[in-house]
Amino acid sequence: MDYTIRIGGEAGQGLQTIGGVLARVFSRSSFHVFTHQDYMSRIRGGHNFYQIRFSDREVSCPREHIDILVALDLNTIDIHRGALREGGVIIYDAASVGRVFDSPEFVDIPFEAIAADAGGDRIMANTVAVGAVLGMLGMDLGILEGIIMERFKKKGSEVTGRNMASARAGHEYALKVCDACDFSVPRPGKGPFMLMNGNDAVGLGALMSGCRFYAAYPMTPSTGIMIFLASRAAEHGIVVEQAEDEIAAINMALGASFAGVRAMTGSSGGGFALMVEGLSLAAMTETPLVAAEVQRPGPATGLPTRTEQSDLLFVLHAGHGEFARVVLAPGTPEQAFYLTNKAFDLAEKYQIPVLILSDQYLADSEWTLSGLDTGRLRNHDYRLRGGALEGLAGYRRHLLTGDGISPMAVPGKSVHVVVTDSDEHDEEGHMIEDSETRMKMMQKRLLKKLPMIRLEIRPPLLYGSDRPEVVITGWGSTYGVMKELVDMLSRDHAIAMLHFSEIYPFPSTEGFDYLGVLESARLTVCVENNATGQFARLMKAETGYGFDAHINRYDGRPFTLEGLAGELREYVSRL
Amino acid sequence: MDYTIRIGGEAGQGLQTIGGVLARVFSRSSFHVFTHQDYMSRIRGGHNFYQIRFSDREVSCPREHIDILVALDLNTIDIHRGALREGGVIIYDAASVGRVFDSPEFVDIPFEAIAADAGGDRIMANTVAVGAVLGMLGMDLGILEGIIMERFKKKGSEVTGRNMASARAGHEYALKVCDACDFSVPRPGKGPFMLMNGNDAVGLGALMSGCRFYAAYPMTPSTGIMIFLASRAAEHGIVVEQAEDEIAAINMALGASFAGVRAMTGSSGGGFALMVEGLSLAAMTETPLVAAEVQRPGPATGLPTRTEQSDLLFVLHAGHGEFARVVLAPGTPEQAFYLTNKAFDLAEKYQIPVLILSDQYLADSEWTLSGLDTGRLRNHDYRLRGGALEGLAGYRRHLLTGDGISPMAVPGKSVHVVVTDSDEHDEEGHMIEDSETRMKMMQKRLLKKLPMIRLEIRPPLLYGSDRPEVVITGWGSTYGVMKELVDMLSRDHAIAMLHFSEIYPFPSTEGFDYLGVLESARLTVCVENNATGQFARLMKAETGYGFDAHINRYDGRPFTLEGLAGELREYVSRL
Amino acid sequence: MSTFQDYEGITPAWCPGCGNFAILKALKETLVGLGIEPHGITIVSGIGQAAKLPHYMRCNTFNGLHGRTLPVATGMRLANHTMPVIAVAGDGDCYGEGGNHLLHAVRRNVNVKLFVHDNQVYGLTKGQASPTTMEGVVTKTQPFGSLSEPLNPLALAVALDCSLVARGFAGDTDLLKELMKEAIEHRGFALLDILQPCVTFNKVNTYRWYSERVYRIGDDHDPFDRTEAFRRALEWGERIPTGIIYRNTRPTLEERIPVIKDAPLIDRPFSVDRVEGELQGFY
Amino acid sequence: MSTFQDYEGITPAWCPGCGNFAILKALKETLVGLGIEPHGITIVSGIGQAAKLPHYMRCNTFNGLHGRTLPVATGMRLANHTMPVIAVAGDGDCYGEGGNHLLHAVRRNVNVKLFVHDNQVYGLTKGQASPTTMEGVVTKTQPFGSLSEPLNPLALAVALDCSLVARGFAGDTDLLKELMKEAIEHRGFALLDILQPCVTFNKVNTYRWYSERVYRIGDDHDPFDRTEAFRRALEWGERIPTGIIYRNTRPTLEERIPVIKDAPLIDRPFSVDRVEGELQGFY
Ligand SMILES: Cc1ncc(C[n+]2csc(CCOP(=O)(O)OP(=O)(O)O)c2C)c(N)n1
Ligand SMILES: Cc1ncc(C[n+]2csc(CCOP(=O)(O)OP(=O)(O)O)c2C)c(N)n1
Ligand code: SF4
Ligand code: SF4
Ligand SMILES: [Mg+2]
Ligand SMILES: [Mg+2]
Repeated sequence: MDYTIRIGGEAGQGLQTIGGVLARVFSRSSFHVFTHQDYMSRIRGGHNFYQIRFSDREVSCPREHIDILVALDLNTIDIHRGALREGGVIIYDAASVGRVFDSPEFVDIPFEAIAADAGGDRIMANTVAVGAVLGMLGMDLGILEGIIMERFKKKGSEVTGRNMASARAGHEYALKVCDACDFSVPRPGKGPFMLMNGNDAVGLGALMSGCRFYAAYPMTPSTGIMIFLASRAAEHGIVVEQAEDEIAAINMALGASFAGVRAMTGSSGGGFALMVEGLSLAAMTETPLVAAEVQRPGPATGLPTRTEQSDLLFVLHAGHGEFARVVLAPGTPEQAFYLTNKAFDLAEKYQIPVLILSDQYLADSEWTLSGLDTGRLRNHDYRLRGGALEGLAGYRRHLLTGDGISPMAVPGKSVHVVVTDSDEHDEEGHMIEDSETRMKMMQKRLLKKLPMIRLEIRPPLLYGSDRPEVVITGWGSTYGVMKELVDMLSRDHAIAMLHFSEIYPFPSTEGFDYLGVLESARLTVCVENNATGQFARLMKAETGYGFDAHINRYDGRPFTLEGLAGELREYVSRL
Repeated sequence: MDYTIRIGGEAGQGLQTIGGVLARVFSRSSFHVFTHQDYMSRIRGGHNFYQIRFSDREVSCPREHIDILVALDLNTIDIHRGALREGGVIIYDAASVGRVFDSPEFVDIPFEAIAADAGGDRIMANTVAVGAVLGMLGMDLGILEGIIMERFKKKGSEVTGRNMASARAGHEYALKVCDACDFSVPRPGKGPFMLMNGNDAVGLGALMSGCRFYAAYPMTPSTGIMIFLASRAAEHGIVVEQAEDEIAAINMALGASFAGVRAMTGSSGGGFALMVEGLSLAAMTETPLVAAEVQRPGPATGLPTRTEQSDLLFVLHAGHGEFARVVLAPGTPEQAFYLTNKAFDLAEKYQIPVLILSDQYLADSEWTLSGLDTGRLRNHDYRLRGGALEGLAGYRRHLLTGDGISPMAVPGKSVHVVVTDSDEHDEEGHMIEDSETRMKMMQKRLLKKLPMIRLEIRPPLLYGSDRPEVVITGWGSTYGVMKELVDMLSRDHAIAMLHFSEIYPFPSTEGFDYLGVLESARLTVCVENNATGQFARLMKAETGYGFDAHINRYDGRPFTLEGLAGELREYVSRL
Repeated sequence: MSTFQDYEGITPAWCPGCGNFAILKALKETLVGLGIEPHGITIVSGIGQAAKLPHYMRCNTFNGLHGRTLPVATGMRLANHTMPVIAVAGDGDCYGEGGNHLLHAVRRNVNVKLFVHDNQVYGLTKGQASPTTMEGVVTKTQPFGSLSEPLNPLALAVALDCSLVARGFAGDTDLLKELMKEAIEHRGFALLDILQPCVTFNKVNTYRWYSERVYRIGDDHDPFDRTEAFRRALEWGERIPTGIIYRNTRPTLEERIPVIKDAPLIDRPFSVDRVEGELQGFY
Repeated sequence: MSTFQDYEGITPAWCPGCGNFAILKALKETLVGLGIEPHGITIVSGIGQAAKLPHYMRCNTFNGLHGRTLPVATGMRLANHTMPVIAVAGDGDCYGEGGNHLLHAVRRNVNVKLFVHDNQVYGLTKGQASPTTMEGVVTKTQPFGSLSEPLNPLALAVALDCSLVARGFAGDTDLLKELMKEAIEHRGFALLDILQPCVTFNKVNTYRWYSERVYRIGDDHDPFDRTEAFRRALEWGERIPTGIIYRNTRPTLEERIPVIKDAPLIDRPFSVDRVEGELQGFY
């Protein structure tokens, strides 16, 4: 069983509410869920949709065919009708969309009228819709009722009651009118699951890594991270500061980090572009910093609410001068959670900037997870404070040590002074100009640290055949669609996915000879959500390896399973 | 004959004046001259030097050994004494440095006392020094007198007269005390030469390409370009605007360019970092832009007055999203002049940002040139104005054409409106979100233009043996030192230099199979003034070719001929 | 002569009821009233709901980056000071991200007209506090309420000796049109801050809230008196003045640059011959 | 207790006679006078001659980027509001490159003390006009003279309701020390603009020029009166007021954030156990 529900309508009609609640009902019902969103850069009107795929097996990407279309306006019907699979159903409120459709796939459910009958207003029409979808699927209302109770607790029993009534009325109505519906929803085994999107996963990862300070300037699609942390600020003691611009944001984070706490910033490409000088500052002053870059299609403002993987090489080379950095590109919310923790750990351990490269697709997609293991988190405090500091006879912030890592003291926690400088400096942190000190500091910051950091980087993940003839390679948010593609094609082909989520320093082949895997395959394809194949270029620069073929998408939309399968088959068929 | 004069002292003592005047005397005397500067990031005190090499043959880099050291303070003697070649001379004013040296290489010339005798003040002591150096070299004073006349014309005949007298007194004194000097300065043939540094060459190139607007924020070592253009503003009708920050600078340049003039900005790494978002804007709006990035050692503030080639990959990937750009990296002032013109031509022809990558070493080094050929300049006006516009029935700024280049109208010069947008847009310039238009625009801006631009890029220069066993490869400002190295070693080895000055789009091998040259050599070495070998990495990504060896210098100083020769010999000796 | 229809653009994507509609209409009417034709004016904007405005009309447009409106406008004026340039910005755009440019555009007194749609909120990014958000307003990124004192753009502009300083209100389009006209006809930089209800995200400063407070500045106010102007600019809360707060007669940047005295840069012909003499200086 | 020697740093690379020496000395003496120890204070600076100051003394130092002093200082204070933070900047640094941060640091009223060495010129980059350069001053990049109206930092700060606004002069170190002390002891953001002769590049605003004009503000001035403060801030030219121009008692940013009420962030222990409960919300 593998169903897709698409809810379409205008911005402001409450698609996210309907979709969000439905997705939660499914995840609590122990189904695997994958949701994603397609929205315009506007607040009201236009056309948006929210899509939910749920199944009793793992799902990790959207499909093109829809089983149930919930159409909140006429436009939705026009645009998405063609994607309905045979036997699928379109539910709509004829009265409110202003037209009646006769074809058998249409089911008219008067959301607004039902809501009104149940004593509710227009907003509750959305609750009616949720109830109706569950009714059509033959699912009962228990879990939804629980969710309604939680959500409306604060608003009092009357509102809760009216929502309950609306849900029930929608449910009943659907059961009544849709006896032709042929959905069969089994009761799956394990669960319930967590349901989480990429932005929340980064936020949660930061929270669970002891992040104490987050400064940012709002920018779609990265704002969710800030909102997550702000919503937890009071309870867990985090300061979330909305900066006047992105330059301020990164510099505030550096100030906080220097002062002694774990600090982070985040933005999308255009905002990150403004942080580039600050990134170089982090490196020069050896101030730990975590920065999330949630990509959207560029150049410039581009398509602000859509997706692309087009900032990889930018982020990799951002900042003047040469310095060590780490770039992590999670493929799933689960990876986003653990890699955010890794980002904080590496940033502090090596006193470097670490970048988390996400994108709108990952940021706004929800996945089900069977759980998160906090035991896997690394939360070591690498700073010198209290006791550790007292013993020191002298202290130099940029002491030259064997491994290039200097002791990092918290200012004010001892009689020592902590000095750093954006100019080239000596061990004490004071500006210098001589050749010898310069070289020592470059060796320390860059040439010594980088090989050590490289040892921390995990190799790419090989999924599928372990002696594959066909290898599809990708990074970041294409993980899910590539994985399902492997599942789909593995009956007919020895196929595997090679997925990179820890990108720089580029993983060595020592632990796992992934180059060997590529070289012994008959067809290797690099799949990227960009126009120029940036990862492929990086691979070439790092290893000299060139892929046989490239599949690129750069229209601002994510790959779909069917679309990607179609493109890959063209190459495979030529083998 | 090949002499090196080094003038050392504190900031503020007038090294640049002494050095500048001497260099000009030599270039007017038809010698080949190469000067460079080594200065600290301070206004007074510390230690700086100015070095002049002059010869009857071409010179293009500094040497380590000095023939004449002009020591304006004690410190200079301490630091540079060791670099004096046997038979060399140190001239100093024992009274003002406060110590007398007995060794035979020391020649005490009481600059200040002589100046005072000649009716001059402390500043004229520098004129005495210039006269003295010329005296020691056995050169006459005619040319110097001409220069003094020009320089002090505005200050009146009295000042001119006292300077003349000072120069003569210094000259006489030196002739008198230094009869042991064994300098022999022949009278060379061709000349006089032009004498020009890299910053002025870029400025002159801009001026001669019809640049009408330059906006920048001061930043060493790029400020010279702004100063050059500002000094010509009134005469040639250029507006030079000092912006409040670099973000404003690039956006002002874009505003001016959109309005219809050739516009430019410039900075060094840290300032350029702030322009990164604007660069992406230039690309998205297809607004022609030329930007100079005059590198200095990073990260962050780094070594503000020193040199490095460490921003190549940064500049190449700067900006979010994917777009076409050109990166040019001149190796000499002459190249800087012609490439600046090429930058303006390409920027306007393809409506893209073009970057000129220079560095402190090139910016502040003066070279002699036998002349500049304005006939080689390309100055086509690609904009639609007046007549061309009137005929148009309709006008769309981002019209989809066969080659991706849309007609670029000057706003206000017809009844048509000119519209552009940093969002993805349609042909008219209005924001869109649909997949199809997005793809067409990406194809237009990036995928169609880039291959065309690549055809404009000239292959690297091969200098030396045309079937070399040893190839040293480099880019930008290492040109001169590599060239002399080839000259130096070519008696014993089949050696050549491969120099890249047009770096991106990466030159194709069609016209000149430079990869073939590299592959058939026994030793290939990539020489870079940075720590990580950025060009070598680019070469790998573009061609898959990896060099046999790398010579890198990253202490903020340029390569010297002797230093580089030493390092290369180590590799060559192992052949 | 132009007509309202000449200024017809693509369909606005603003929320129904948004204060931006009234501002858009007022602007079109003002331009028609002044007899300006679409190709005879350029609008520069950044990113935000306000910044979408030029798409919803028809004229030369450079819709650039968030916060970078004024430098682009400045570059335009220096290249071609015969083209009137209006900069349209949001409060976040102009007082937040672009704050530095505002300071220096005012100092330069470049002849640009800045119309700020001041809805006291970040509209396009869904409701975060902007520099003009009132203290205490809770949002998803200001969980403890906005903690900063709101920026007073008028007081700021007076302190910078801005050449024309005014406030309009989207609910009083007659005055708004007058102010737009004044600004466009004024010689020098003009800041027109326009109170603009955001019906979706700003639940505090609603049409009603503004309507109950705004009043038109009377004839008793002398806009040339800087200290008085400052005092007036500080008024906010129970009563909010609209109209012209401050003005002076400083020369514009464009007037001061000798290079463009005779003709704008765009009309200055170029040929290498004219500059060839510069080579001589290097010998 | 600290001594002057405790604050001994590396040898200044400033020009002989530079006004910065007096400011440095005044600052050291003020800190000693206040009994603050080097490890008990942090100086943040940017890039410029002024910004080199912390190297010439001894204390916690973050010498960051040109123009970015205040955001770094803000981050520090939010992480550890038990550590006093002084931001030292040049006029270019703070009113040019960093202008936007000034606006918003003042609005936040973060408890940072901003000391601006205002030499009315870009010193370190060799003499270009700065935002406070007087009109008409010719430099290599202002061939027609500086064409912008100089920024009046005090009027600007008053307009932003800055919690303490003062002007000092490097030639009057007694007053300067008093003002530094006032600023450090003040609860809230303080802007202290210090007139600092640049003997190398500023040939207009010399020691003498300043000395002939500055006067100490008398007791008759009520620094709590904002309009009066504005009027006083506008005074420039024949007479230049020094002393405290304006002050108010706004609460600081740090006081308003409930999260750091009990202890600074740096003292807040972390363990995963405390946050583990958050996982539940995702089921
Ligand atoms: C550099 C950069 N940072 C952030 C954004 C995201 N962004 C777009 S509009 C906006 C703020 C909108 O507020 P305002 O300027 O007040 O305009 P409004 O939508 O309220 O009219 C932001 C933060 C961006 N586009 N670019
Ligand atoms: C981003 C950036 N832009 C430009 C510079 C170059 N720069 C260094 S100091 C300075 C200005 C110095 O003037 P000011 O801030 O007034 O300090 P002063 O030297 O006069 O004390 C400039 C432009 C820089 N370091 N970084
Ligand atoms: S969000 Fe607010 S400002 Fe934006 S269009 Fe809607 S009502 Fe207008
Ligand atoms: S240049 Fe001016 S500000 Fe800088 S040290 Fe010299 S005198 Fe002081
Ligand atoms: Mg707004
Ligand atoms: Mg200054």
